[in-house]
Amino acid sequence: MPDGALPVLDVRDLKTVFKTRGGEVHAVNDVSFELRPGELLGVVGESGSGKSVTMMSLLGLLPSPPANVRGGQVTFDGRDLLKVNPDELRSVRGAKIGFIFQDPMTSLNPVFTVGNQIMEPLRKHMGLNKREAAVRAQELLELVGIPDAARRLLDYPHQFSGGMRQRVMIAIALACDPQVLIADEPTTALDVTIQAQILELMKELRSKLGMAVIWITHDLGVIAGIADRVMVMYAGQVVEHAPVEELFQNPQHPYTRALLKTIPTISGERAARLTIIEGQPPIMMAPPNACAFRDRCDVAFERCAQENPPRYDVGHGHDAACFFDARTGVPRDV
Amino acid sequence: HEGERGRDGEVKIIYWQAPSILNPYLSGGTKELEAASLIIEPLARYDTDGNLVAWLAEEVPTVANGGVSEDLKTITWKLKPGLVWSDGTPLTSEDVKFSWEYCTAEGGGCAQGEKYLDVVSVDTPDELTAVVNFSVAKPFPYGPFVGAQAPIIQKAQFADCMGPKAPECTDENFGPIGTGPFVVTDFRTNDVFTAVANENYREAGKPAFASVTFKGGGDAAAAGRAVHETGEYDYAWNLQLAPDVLAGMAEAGLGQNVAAFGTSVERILLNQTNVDPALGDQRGVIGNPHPFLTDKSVRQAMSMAIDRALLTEIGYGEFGRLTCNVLPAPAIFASDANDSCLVQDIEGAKGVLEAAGWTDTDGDGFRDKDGIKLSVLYQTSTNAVRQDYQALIKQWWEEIGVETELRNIDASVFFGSDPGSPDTFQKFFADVEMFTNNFDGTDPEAYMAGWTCDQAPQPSNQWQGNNMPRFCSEEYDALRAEMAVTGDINERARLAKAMNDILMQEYIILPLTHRGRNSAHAVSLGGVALNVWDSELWNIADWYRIPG
Amino acid sequence: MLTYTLRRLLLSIPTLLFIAFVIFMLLELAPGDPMASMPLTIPPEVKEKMREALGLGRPWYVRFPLWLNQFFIVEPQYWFDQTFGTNFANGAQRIISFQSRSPVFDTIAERMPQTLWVVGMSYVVGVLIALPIGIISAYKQYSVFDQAGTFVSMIGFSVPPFFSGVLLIVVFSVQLKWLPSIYDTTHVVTGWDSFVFQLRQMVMPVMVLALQTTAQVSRYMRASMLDNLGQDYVRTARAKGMSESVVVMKHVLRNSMLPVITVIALGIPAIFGGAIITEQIFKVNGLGQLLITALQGSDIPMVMTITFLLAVLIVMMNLIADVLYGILDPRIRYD
Amino acid sequence: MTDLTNVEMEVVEKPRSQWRDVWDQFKTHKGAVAGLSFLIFITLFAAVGPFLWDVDPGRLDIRNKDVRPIYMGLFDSSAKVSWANPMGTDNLGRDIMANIMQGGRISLAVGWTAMVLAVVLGTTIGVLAGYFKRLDGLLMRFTDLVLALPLLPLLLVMMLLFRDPLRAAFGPETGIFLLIVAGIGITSWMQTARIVRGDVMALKEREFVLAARSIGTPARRMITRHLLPNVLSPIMVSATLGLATAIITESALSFLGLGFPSDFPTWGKILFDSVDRMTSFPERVIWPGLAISLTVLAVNYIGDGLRDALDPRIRGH
Amino acid sequence: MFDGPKPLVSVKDLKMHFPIYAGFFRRRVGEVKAVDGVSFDIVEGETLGLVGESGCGKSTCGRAVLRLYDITSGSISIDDREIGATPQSDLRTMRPTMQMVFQDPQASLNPRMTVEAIIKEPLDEHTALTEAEKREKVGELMDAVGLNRKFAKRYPHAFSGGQRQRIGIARALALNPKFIVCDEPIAALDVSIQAQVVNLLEDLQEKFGLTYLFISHDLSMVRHIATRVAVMYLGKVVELAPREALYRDPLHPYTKALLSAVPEPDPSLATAKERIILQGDVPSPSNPPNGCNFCTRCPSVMDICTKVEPDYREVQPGRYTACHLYNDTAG
Ligand SMILES: Nc1ncnc2c1ncn2[C@@H]1O[C@H](COP(=O)(O)OP(=O)(O)OP(=O)(O)O)[C@@H](O)[C@H]1O
Ligand SMILES: Nc1ncnc2c1ncn2[C@@H]1O[C@H](COP(=O)(O)OP(=O)(O)OP(=O)(O)O)[C@@H](O)[C@H]1O
Ligand SMILES: [Mg+2]
Ligand SMILES: [Mg+2]
Repeated sequence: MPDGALPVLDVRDLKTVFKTRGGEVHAVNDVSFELRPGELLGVVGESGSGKSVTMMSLLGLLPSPPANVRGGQVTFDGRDLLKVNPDELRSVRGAKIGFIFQDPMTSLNPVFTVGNQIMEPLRKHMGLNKREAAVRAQELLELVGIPDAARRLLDYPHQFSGGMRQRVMIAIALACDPQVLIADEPTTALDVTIQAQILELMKELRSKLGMAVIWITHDLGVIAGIADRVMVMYAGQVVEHAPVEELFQNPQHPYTRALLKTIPTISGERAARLTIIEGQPPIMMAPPNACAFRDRCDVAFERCAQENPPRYDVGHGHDAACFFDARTGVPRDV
Repeated sequence: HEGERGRDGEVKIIYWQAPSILNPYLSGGTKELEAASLIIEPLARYDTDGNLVAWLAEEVPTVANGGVSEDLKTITWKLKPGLVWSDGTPLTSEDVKFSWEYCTAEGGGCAQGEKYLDVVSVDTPDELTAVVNFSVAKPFPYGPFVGAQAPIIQKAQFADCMGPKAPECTDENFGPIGTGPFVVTDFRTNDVFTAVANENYREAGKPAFASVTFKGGGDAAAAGRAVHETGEYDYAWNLQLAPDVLAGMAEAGLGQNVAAFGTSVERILLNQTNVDPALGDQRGVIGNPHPFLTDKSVRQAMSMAIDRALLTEIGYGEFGRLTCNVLPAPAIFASDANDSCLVQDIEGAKGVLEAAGWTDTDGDGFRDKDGIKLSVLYQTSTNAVRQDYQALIKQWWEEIGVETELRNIDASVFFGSDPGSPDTFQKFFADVEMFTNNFDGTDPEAYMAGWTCDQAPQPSNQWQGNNMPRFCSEEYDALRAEMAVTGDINERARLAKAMNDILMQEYIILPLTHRGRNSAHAVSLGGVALNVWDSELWNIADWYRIPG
Repeated sequence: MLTYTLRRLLLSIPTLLFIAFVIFMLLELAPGDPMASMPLTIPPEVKEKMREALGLGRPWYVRFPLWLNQFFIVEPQYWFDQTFGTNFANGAQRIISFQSRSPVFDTIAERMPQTLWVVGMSYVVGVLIALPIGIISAYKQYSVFDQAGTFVSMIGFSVPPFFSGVLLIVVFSVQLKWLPSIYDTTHVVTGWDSFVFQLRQMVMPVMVLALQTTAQVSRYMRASMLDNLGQDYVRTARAKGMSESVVVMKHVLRNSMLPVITVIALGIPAIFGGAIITEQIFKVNGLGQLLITALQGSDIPMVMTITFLLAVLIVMMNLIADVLYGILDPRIRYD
Repeated sequence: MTDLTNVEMEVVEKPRSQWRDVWDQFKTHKGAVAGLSFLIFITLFAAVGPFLWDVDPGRLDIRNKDVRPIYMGLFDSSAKVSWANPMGTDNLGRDIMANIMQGGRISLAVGWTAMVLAVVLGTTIGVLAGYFKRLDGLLMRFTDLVLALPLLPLLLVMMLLFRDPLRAAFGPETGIFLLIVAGIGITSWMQTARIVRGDVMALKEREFVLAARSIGTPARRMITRHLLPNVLSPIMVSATLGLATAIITESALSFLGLGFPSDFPTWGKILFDSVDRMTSFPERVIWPGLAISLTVLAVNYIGDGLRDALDPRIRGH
Repeated sequence: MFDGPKPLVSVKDLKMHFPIYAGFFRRRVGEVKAVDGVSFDIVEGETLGLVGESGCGKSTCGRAVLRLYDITSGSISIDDREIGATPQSDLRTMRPTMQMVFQDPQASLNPRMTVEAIIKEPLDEHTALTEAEKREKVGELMDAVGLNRKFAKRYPHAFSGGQRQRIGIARALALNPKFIVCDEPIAALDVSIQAQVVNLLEDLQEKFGLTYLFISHDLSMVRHIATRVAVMYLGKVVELAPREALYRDPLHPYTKALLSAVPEPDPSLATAKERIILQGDVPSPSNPPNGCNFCTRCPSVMDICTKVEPDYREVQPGRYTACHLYNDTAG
């Protein structure tokens, strides 16, 4: 792992709120992380924990209103993406940072051909003419493993199966050789056999193209197979962050631990009964001034209700936002 | 206003009802007659005073000048020599004869058939002479070939369009060749037509205008606006608008209103038969008398309650005159025996009803007697002025204790004679109805004949006939019979007046307003002489542009 | 797609025949009389003769097949004869108007230019104004523009043309004398000046009619845009770095137009028949005025033919809307 | 925790009725509230107004004709104004205020009834066509047919066939009212039917309909319970447009001479009758014109507000 | 075939073909063979897992078994009643015995009905209880599925996914069914919630003696809940076996690939595991390949596979599969 290298993307204290009728939803609260060249950062967390919002905030993709990026900085290429003008931001989107969305069924425009949609960023960012763009689009489709690419360029999204559509999305994201690829649950909507195909493809492409990837999912199995480092989010905050083996072997945050326990495995022991995390995720209507997980936590104590825990470094590039030290089994003092 | 033909450029005429055809024999509508009068002409026509003037004929034949035979059975017309059609061919008595043949041909559906009634033959002793033979003595022999309704059409053009083939001759019907001042260049049915000056027109230097645009459609207000306020048009026909509206338009100063009075009378008819729907197919049949309108005092009271002066002022202003006759003109036919109607007398009306025993016994505000309530259904066609009349009259009648329900019916239904429709003015399935009627030309015989008993629309005659009130009076019928055989004009006038007085004094017909025809022309248009006895455009050849 | 279209075409034949029958019976029952516009001075016997000459006496089961024959066989033959100089029609009786005694189709053809110029143009103008209003209203939802758009379009929708038309005339023709109040149907465009005149005489009727179209279409456009602006593919386009104009005008617009095109297509028959009042006010004398004068004159062949043509237009537009939808939306397959 | 709170906890959470929620949501829509206020005002004006302003709208007072509205007195001292006729009088001296009130009664009644008729017809046909595949073709052809029917001859025929029986049964006013309402209603349901049909077809594929089928819900309740509530919002849109169209169609009928008898003022007819004198008496077109436009606008906003308020997803908690 | 207790549900050669209409006169030109000859039994009290890729016909199968569709052919008997050909109207009386829990808890709840109304609907349809009794029963059901009774008047949108699925389950339970088809009841839920629902289903099964047909594409979850598992591919069951046997030793190549594709939430295992990556996509059910349906993607395809359709046979006691690989050994 190129640990010492300068991060390509450095996110500090990102804060995003949504203004809704019922009040402000604090969807992302002081999220910080960095992405190093060539690595794959996995982001896990349950639904609504702010994974997608975090990533979309980086590129200003949230509809505003209601979204409002309140603060923080996102350093990419020496610039703060939150401050650059819209045109500059657009020259980053799609060109230097590629984005793959969760639902391949709806993320492609149904009325344009697949080729057209792949060629769009090529023509805009790389200044290719129609012919060159078409050639490159065909290469891209071949790259993501779609047979008969030249002909399929002329097809419409609905003529593709779900897995193929997701490959098209990947091709679009890769079109301009981005330095960073953000994949927001790219396989959640797919079958396991297709998911396996995509994961395989991703591994291959990464070794070929060498870009840095952020991979959002809530499937720990996927993370285990693909990520270098993992970031666990809960209620708009990063609660734990560690290299992948470290996280699975040595989970620090009670949420991570619970999560690892709830999922049944296909090869391990079959539990008589699944462990569950009681309760519901919190509604993030106020900025956190206490641990968001405390109501569902089995080790919570008074302090958890009074302060929001910072991210404590536990060594090995591992940190966790919990007042309770899992290794020692006692609350931290400081 | 002398000079060469066509010197004044274009004249623009707007009729808010568009002509659908230029053959008056196939459509009796005023708009068609008047449009056609630019193109085709009769042998004689009426002037602005209702006098006959020779047109294509040398002179008007009379008994005095020997043109009409002593037995009143033949009339001999002499054409002006040298007349040519607009295509340059000469006009002959053959064309005159043909016009008669055309209109009376079987299956042609000629709208002017009545003009040629009783004509047995037309002889053409020479090129310029046409002799019309009648089967009966005609005290008034000026039906055929006289007036805008019975012009001369060209035999050469229409020879193949006789009878059932008449409707198929679209080109001919849309562009008849004529002797008139203009020649059609483009005719668009129900929309517009354009015509240019007839190079072969008989009078040198006429018409002054080189072309005419005759536009149709819209409504009277828009037509008035186009002449008075925007100046886009030179002449607007028949502006049936409320007087204050017209006056308002005239303030703009571009146009000027002209009016003339003919025989049109807005009248109310009082039904003498019972039209209760419960009667089924016996509705409106003579023999089922109306429950209360057969009572003369009720009819009289209803007449007395009406303020004709106010109605006329509101509805027609200076374009309406007061009248107490259904036959108001020409002057020699106008009776003065009924002038008491001119003043409204609400109290008097109440008194008449009171005296006849019509009192409000149940306190609902309306009079009744023997369980019969004075409650009338008052129908007319849909038209703004008529609805104002209805509103006013309703108010007065209700004041004297006659309940009034108003109904207005679309003109195409009301004036139609579809035997299947209950809403026609002839069926008269209402107690009271109102409309305007008049008669053509100057002779009232046919008009007055409309109120004889046998003219009552009945199921037996498929509801045809003009005696809508179903009025039956032996005295009246006798007068009518006498008139049919009377030739002397003064005697005829006496008879007509007597018949008029019966209708008035029986209060079968309540005349409301003697309506004038009012049109408007641009102040820059000279030579206009509004004529209600014939086509309004009768003298368009004399029109000219006033420079300035 | 082709077979779908053909199948729908075939199916529309019985529908149209049935519609024709219903219209015919409706007119048969309607109380109008073609003689009603004749002066009262024409005596009843003469009117009766005229009525006979029009063929009015015959029962409906004779006249309906006759009309069908004339409409579907004789008229196309005439049309064919005229174009190719053949003689299939062989003098057969065409559909003749009661009022003008001329072939109904000739009159209709005569009315087409002004109908297309004014009514057609107003629709085009109305739609062209409506689309940007709808787009901007949706893109800037709840902005002042959006609110004002709603307000103005509802007012426009609710003002009857007999009022707005006269108001325009009073202002622009009477007071300002800028524009003619009466449409000249004989005007032919030959050069620049006559073109300008044509424009001037079209402005007011077109505006009055366009107001109604704009009001409705912009509402649909707004709703459709709003639906699509929230879709995932919009986010994808933004993530590709596309500019806002491309995102809105290419990606969103194309999708939003799909349902709106249907609305637009289905609105066409309504506007042809529904321009009656406006045509009357400005004396455009197009199809609407033809229909209303025919109705008032109980010109049954004319009314029958025009309403039936409108019915054909309605059925065809339905079909076209569906087919168009299928063509424009790659997801839809009709086979 | 005490027992008491426990007991309270058990009570079903229902301190507020559903309609309270709807109302609360509705209140947040400013346009809707303004619209509702105006609609209430204009309805009261038309319904209750005649009791307070006790002038017979049909009474002619020729001496007091062409009275200008009262505000004219402010900037034109020579104007003929009178407190007895605050909105002025027409060319026959009828009080305009009384006429607008009476006209409002009729116009609103025509608008609402025709709209309800059209919506009921449209919804019924739309739901039937959308739900029962067998009926679809037939009903949609029928819709095409009605779309193709010309309104004018239809009304003429209806007048011919039904006027006398209706007049006999309901009296002249109600009779013609029913005819016109039926005429407008019968010729304006087609759009609603199409939209509803489309939505029902889409809803039919939704899982909750399948869920209802798995329970054994019969077609009738499937429609009333599951489909209708979910097509409420397009119906609402049609309804608001329908009300406007009905009021306007009625005025167009007056233009064509097929409307109410002349002594029956409606907004459309007052407007139409006043157009000729628009320049000299602008108020005569402004009053009815404003009444129509503002009513249409009000109903439109109410429709927007109701649509939001009736949707539990938007209403939230 | 079965030595154990009598099956509660018995499906024989079930076919559900959706017609495709095309051409000039909307003729039926073909059909989507969504379910094409499926047979299985479910014993009272057991859970049969049904797994397979998206679009292979799992939901259709589940719905067809409950006769939510009018099936093309085959026989279905539930609780000793043959319902394969019964008309819909007569099925009404059978509905209480068989119920369904749907995949998408959001979509399967009418957004305009309150929770109480949703759960009460089956009671309205099939019982003659008074309003108060019904309300009480709804309360009990809400307790049973772990929903707070307080929320009875709320609308579905006000609940989280897991809670919504509980509403769906409560509705299914309302009529005391014997047999419930769970059509991917957890697919739309969050991982942390999935376990709650699965545990609930298990509890209810224990409490009420329910029988489940549990449809899912989550193999790990099926492993947890099912007693026997059927694997579907393109409208057909390719393998059916008791849970342990299937996961330990899958027979059919498709089952093998499927199991190997499941990601392991353990990085050490994940890298060690040998994956079988299938090539290509599932063929269209309207135009399945000749021979074995899986022949287009099968890693161990043989000549015969593209020509002859393999029989669905019991190859080991209690284990059924349809694959030519096992024809020799067994036959
Ligand atoms: N447009 C919006 N308006 C209000 N709140 C929003 C909006 N979009 C997202 N949120 C809130 O932001 C929070 C984070 O959402 P986000 O989509 O990032 O979650 P996620 O972790 O990506 O979940 P999932 O796994 O379901 O995709 C959620 O609580 C959501 O309710
Ligand atoms: N009503 C229908 N009409 C036509 N085809 C249908 C219909 N319902 C389903 N199908 C088709 O039947 C096949 C099987 O669908 P089904 O929904 O049963 O799959 P599934 O295995 O449940 O998939 P998923 O995991 O995505 O729910 C699919 O190809 C689908 O397109
Ligand atoms: Mg997300
Ligand atoms: Mg499914």
